[in-house]
Amino acid sequence: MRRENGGRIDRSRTLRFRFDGQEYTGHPGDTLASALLAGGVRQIATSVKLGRPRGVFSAGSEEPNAVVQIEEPFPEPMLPATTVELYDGLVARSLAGQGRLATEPDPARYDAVHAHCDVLVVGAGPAGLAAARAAAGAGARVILADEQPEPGGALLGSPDEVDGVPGAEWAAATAAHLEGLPDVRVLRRTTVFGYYDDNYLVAVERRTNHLGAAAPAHVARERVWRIRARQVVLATGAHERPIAFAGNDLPGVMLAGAARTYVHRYGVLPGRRAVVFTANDSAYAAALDLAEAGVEVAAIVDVRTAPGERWAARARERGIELLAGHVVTAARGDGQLSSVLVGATGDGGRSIDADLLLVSGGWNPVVHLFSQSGGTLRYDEALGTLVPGASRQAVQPAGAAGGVFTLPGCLADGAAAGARAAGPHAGPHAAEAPRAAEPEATNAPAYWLVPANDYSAHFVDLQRDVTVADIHRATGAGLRSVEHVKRYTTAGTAHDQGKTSGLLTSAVVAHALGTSVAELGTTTFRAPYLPVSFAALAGRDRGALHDPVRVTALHEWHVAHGALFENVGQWKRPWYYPRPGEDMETAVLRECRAARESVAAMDASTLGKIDVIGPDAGEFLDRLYTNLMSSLKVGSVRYGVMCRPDGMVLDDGTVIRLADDHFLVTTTTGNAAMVLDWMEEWLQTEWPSLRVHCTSVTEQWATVALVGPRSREVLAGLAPGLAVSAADFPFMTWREADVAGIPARVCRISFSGELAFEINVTSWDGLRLWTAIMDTGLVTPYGTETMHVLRAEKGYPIVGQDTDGTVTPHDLGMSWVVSKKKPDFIGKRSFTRADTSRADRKQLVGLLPEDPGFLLPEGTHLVSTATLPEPPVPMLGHVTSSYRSAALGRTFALALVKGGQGRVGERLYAPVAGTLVPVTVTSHVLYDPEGARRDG
Amino acid sequence: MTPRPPGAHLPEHPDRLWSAAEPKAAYDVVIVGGGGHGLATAYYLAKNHGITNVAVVERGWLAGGNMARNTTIIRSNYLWDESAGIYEHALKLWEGLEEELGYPLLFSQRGVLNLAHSLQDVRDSVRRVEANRLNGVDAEWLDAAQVKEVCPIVNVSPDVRYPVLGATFQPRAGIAKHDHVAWGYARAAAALGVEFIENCEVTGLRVSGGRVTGVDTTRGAIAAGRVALCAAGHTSVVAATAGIDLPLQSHPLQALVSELLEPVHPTVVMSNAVHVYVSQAHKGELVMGAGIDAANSYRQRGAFHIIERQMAAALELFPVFARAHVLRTWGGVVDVSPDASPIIGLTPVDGLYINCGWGTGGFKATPGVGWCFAHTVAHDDPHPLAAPFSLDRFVTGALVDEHGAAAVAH
Amino acid sequence: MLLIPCPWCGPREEAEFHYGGQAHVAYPENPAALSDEEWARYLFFRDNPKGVFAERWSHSAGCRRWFNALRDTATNEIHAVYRVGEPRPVTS
Amino acid sequence: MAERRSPAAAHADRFEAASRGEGLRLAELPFLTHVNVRVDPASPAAGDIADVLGAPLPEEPCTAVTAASDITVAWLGPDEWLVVAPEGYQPELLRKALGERHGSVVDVSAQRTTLLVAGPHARDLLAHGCALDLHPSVFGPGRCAQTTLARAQVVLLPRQDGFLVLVRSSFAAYMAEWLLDAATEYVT
Repeated sequence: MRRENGGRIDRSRTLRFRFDGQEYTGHPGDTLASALLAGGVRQIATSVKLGRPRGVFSAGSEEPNAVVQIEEPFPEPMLPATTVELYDGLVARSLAGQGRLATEPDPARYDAVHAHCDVLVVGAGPAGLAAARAAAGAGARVILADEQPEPGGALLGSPDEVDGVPGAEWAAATAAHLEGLPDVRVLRRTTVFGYYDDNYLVAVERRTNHLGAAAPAHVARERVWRIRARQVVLATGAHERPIAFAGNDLPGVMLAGAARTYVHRYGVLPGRRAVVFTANDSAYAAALDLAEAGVEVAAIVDVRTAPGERWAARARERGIELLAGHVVTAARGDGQLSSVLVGATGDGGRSIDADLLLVSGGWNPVVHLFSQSGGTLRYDEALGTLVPGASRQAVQPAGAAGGVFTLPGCLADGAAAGARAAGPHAGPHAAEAPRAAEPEATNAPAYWLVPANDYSAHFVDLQRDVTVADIHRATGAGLRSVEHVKRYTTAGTAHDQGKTSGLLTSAVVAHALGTSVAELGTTTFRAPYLPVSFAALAGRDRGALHDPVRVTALHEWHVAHGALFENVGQWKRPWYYPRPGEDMETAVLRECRAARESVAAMDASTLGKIDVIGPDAGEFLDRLYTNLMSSLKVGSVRYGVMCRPDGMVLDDGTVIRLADDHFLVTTTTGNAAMVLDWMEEWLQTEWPSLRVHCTSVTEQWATVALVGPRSREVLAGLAPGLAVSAADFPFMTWREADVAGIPARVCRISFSGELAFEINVTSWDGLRLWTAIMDTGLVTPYGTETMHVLRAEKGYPIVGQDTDGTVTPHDLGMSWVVSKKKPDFIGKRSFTRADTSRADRKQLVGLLPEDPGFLLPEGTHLVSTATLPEPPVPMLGHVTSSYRSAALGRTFALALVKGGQGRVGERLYAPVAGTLVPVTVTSHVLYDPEGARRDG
Repeated sequence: MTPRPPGAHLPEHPDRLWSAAEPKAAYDVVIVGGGGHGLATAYYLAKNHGITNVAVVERGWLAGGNMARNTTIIRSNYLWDESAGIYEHALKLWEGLEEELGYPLLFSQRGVLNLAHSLQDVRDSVRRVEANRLNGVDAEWLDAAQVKEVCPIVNVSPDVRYPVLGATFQPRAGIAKHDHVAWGYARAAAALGVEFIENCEVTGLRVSGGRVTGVDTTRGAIAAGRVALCAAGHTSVVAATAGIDLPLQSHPLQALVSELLEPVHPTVVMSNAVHVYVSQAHKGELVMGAGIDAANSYRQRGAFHIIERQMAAALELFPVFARAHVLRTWGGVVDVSPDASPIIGLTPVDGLYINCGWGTGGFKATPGVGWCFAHTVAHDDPHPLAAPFSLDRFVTGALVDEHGAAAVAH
Repeated sequence: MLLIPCPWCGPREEAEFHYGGQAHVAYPENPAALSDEEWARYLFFRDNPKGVFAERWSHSAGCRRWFNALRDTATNEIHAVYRVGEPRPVTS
Repeated sequence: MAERRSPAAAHADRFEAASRGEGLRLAELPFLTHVNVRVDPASPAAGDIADVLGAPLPEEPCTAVTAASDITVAWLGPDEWLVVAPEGYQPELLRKALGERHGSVVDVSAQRTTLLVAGPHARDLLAHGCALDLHPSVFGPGRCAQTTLARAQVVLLPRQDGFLVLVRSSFAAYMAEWLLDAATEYVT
């Protein structure tokens, strides 16, 4: 039922939409709820448990009833129709409790922004606008966030004036003034939904929802604002409180203030003949406004025997019957309200025909954010509600959020809060408040529940279908905590999170237990204040931007040459380079053969590299590594292992000595950052007297491993100035040379057992070097899989694959890397603990399946018996690495096996897919155990 | 046709649960902490060992700590023999628990998928599956296509940042309704004579001559022959009053829930690599968890960036969740031990027993812990399944390092 | 998201920092001289108070300096930060 | 022989396209010289290095100074600085200034690359992923910060017209993609 005129809607434009298959129209400025009410739709949803019809109950985000499913332009579950701005082409339907997700991916864009301010004002009602104006006037950087499309808050739903102009006009002018200031940001359609430590607040801005299908694709649909505020003013207003009586869930029963909003803001009459049921003065304004707008107000039913004098007089002047000291005992109707039973107390009474019943049990300040901030709440007996108590952060409530319920009061309170928040900036003029008419309100005691014999239709939580009777059942079952009652009945757990029902629930429980709300308390206010979409919170951290993709300087070449990639931490590493028609096995066997028989190259740039510089660098490394590093000669390279203090392997790599006071440490790809942090931690917190500096140079250098018997020949060709013979350039040394005309550091190290060189050039030159190597036409590129095979054939473990945080260097058969000379190093003390020194620890061994063609799955366990006993089966260990070896002409594996080093030659069994595969334990070094090949 | 209202088929709670008790002067056993573990321990003390003069002392409301805050996932597919032993014992008890307690627990064995996103994840997963099988725990390794069959909404496309390479699947795993479980134990224990004292915070342990004699509480002193700690995140604080240090750190762990949605997600999916775990509860809400906050804290609330990260991970795996809404977030305080495994057993103080360090694994272990811890308390001797989790493993080095298998052992 | 006052860089978001657990736990002078129990205490046992806690942080995404903080673990309020080597401040 | 290649070279065209409007300028400034200097600021060595640079090593945290010849010295830590100099600057000069004394001078020119984010929307763009207060009153020329931008660690150097974003080379492609994506609303 649309009024002839009035409201803040644009009647010059008509919007078409569908609801439950029916076509309707509305105007810009409507919500789905106001347009449906204008279209005469009373039932918007069906209740979740009892299947009862439900209508529009409120005019805001506290709506418990009118929750709808959006179907077009894109499905979105469970939105209160009172918060859905109308747009052309909207298709929605009523819900019965469960929403529906789209089956297609959401095409919309979402993003997030960080913002900082001196004063964040939450809510652009009268208090919030006054606060923002005062703070900005004092020179503060201000953010004003409001969930509505236009500022004004309660002013939009009333005819009240501020500074002599209609409130909505004043609000618009004030917002425009604020927006003109350089350091003020006014955020519309923005709900602050979380208040975290250190005045960190998060808000969601709905930027294009209201445009429907016309929303531009490149604009983020929703934006999360991450706001760090020096001071916060919470001008979040108040929610009107329902009263529990029989049938209070019928469509047509509505909060009084909401009805007033529909009339003023949307130009909609929510009914034709109304009864007003109130426990305070505020509903009188609603009654008078509705009457003024043409609604027949049959009666005001006021639970108080002595309503406010002036309001009562005005109602009588208007010809509205006033039933003081009365209550509504029941709302009746078939599918929607048709009559109201009114009595002096309890059940029964006189029936009044009505299609609209306005209810006001008083007002609850919106204290959610204040509570989230860590502030305490105090039950105010006079107001019958919770109000903010002591704050724990730099926050203050203003206006109705702080229990101030008059317009002049809110304006003054807001202005004062804004000025206080601006702090030292505040000038003398800042606190001057906007002016409005004096209030005419009296305090009213809380009124929650109309007494009755049967409470089975007194709804407390409309959305969860929880009645007073349900609560009585919970207390009857022995429950005494409101949290238990909540869980027993599910009250307060619905989409609205109990915004209108929470305190009512506490009141009913308190009543049932003969205690007070103050005594009993309420459930916790948890973030988010309003439901927030997953997509908004995920923002742009999706797909390729979900986590950084780290690539080397050679990456483009690998892509262009058909490499398949393996994720190693954040890095993309070439896994193998299949030629046309090759599967992985074939490609890897070919790459391995090239490395063993000819020459192959791998991009090893991802290895972590750390410059360790200073006179005490050697001593420092001696403490970190299990072996001795200080004895390393300049020009030489040494392999090392680091352990955690508990003795377990942390990382491994090579250390090269560039100068007396200068080492270059390499780490595994995945541990580069961790090892640098590890070094800094020890240096800074334990050994500050050591004169050492560590600098990451991981990406300063591109590294190419050139591997194979012909690698010397290739290097000699590229580096004519470098003496490459085994005598001139021995194993575990390094040289500086120009390679392919590029200044390079070349190390003779090998992770394959073959003759090999590691060539380092600046990452700018990496692609040049690699291209030059490939241009020789001799060199086969290989990836991580081949690298794994080659090193496994040699028994070299990979930290993280052959170790899992429970493995010592001794377990890996690397006692040789553990110094016996050094008095201490990180981890040493742990080796002698009872469990760490056991002889039957799991140790790294090689395994040869008796069928040389059988590839053991990695992760397979080992048992000692040829048949499986009943579970639990004693397990001896597991396969950590398993490959087909071109060099060995068979499959092989590495495994961690209990007492493995003493089991060489033993036959064990690997349960694989229901059969027991016999394997022989061998040394973990299977290829060239004499090390004959490393000199080429 | 009106669709069947969600949740309408769900059973109601019984009309009678338990009565709040006033503390008596003395009990044979005082259990500190009225969460799931405390309640289950009380029940099995009474049921299995005939010890009924028992008080469960709870600082807030019964089962209002981590029991009320977890994501209700139940599984037993742990890597190490010791873990598999106690979690599988728990799972077997879960399978008969509704009948045992006479309470509808909404225990739903819908299976759990633990996703693998890297080649090392795959190795670790196969290792765990094979170990599970040999330990008598049901487990399968599924490739990406099979993952899609079990849970069609998982995005197994290779285009995502960390593609799904496969998953372990434990069909017998599932979820249960946490409040129902707690109340089921409470009701059954109450029927056997156990008393529940709520709003009663233990402020100190009374020790005399190396033996525990009772507890001091905000409602007065209570004498006790034995005291069993089941205080989860607050264990360190309580134990410290008896001079006992524990290798525990308490951290906030967050979870969240969406609005009610039509069924889309038939199982439980967990991913350590992209850090999210999610199931769809009986009424239709998505229940999700993520990582723990790095810093110690007793605030039952975590940092928001962890939630944002969790949502990004969720949408990587489940693009259809984009327009679902986060309805409510909350946090619990989990006590984490150095090897991410629990600590159960005797203490240097006679008659004082600890059960802590469950980290993120506490809910699923509830029946198993209750069973084994009750045995430990009753016999003053660790139950064999609890024995590997003794405090002295930190001295010998015989850790049960579930970190090795999963950075977060949910 | 805490706002942690790095003693060098000033207040920064928690996500820029790496948590280092309890402060003032020195690496033993001579680990070899410790019993297994004593060594286990160093390895694994850390205070876990509900209240003020002296703990270590590293501004890992900033200046990479380690420092100490006194934070109340019940409220997350940081009472003081101080550099490595400085004594624990006295707070009321 | 192929040319040397800067880490964001592949994004040059898209940076240029994004810079065509009024709102933003994105570009890689390739091959700048970056030198990491570690030295006790109170030591004579620090003074000698400052002499070579023509500017003092700034001791106030999170500040940067600009010396002649377009050299910026940014504070990274209490004993750590990053010298950003034009292409071809010789880190050896600084190493010589340090001499045998305790400290370190490490050429890290290829460790990071330098991205220019300038124009009226530069601050808006970075605010999508940087939690620092980038308001000119707080973070203007003369300041510097090591922080995170999106999910990468960066060194930020504000300029009159925008910012220099120094990002690790392996993250350069990610950073470029992130910036271009963040720029969506500012370039169309």
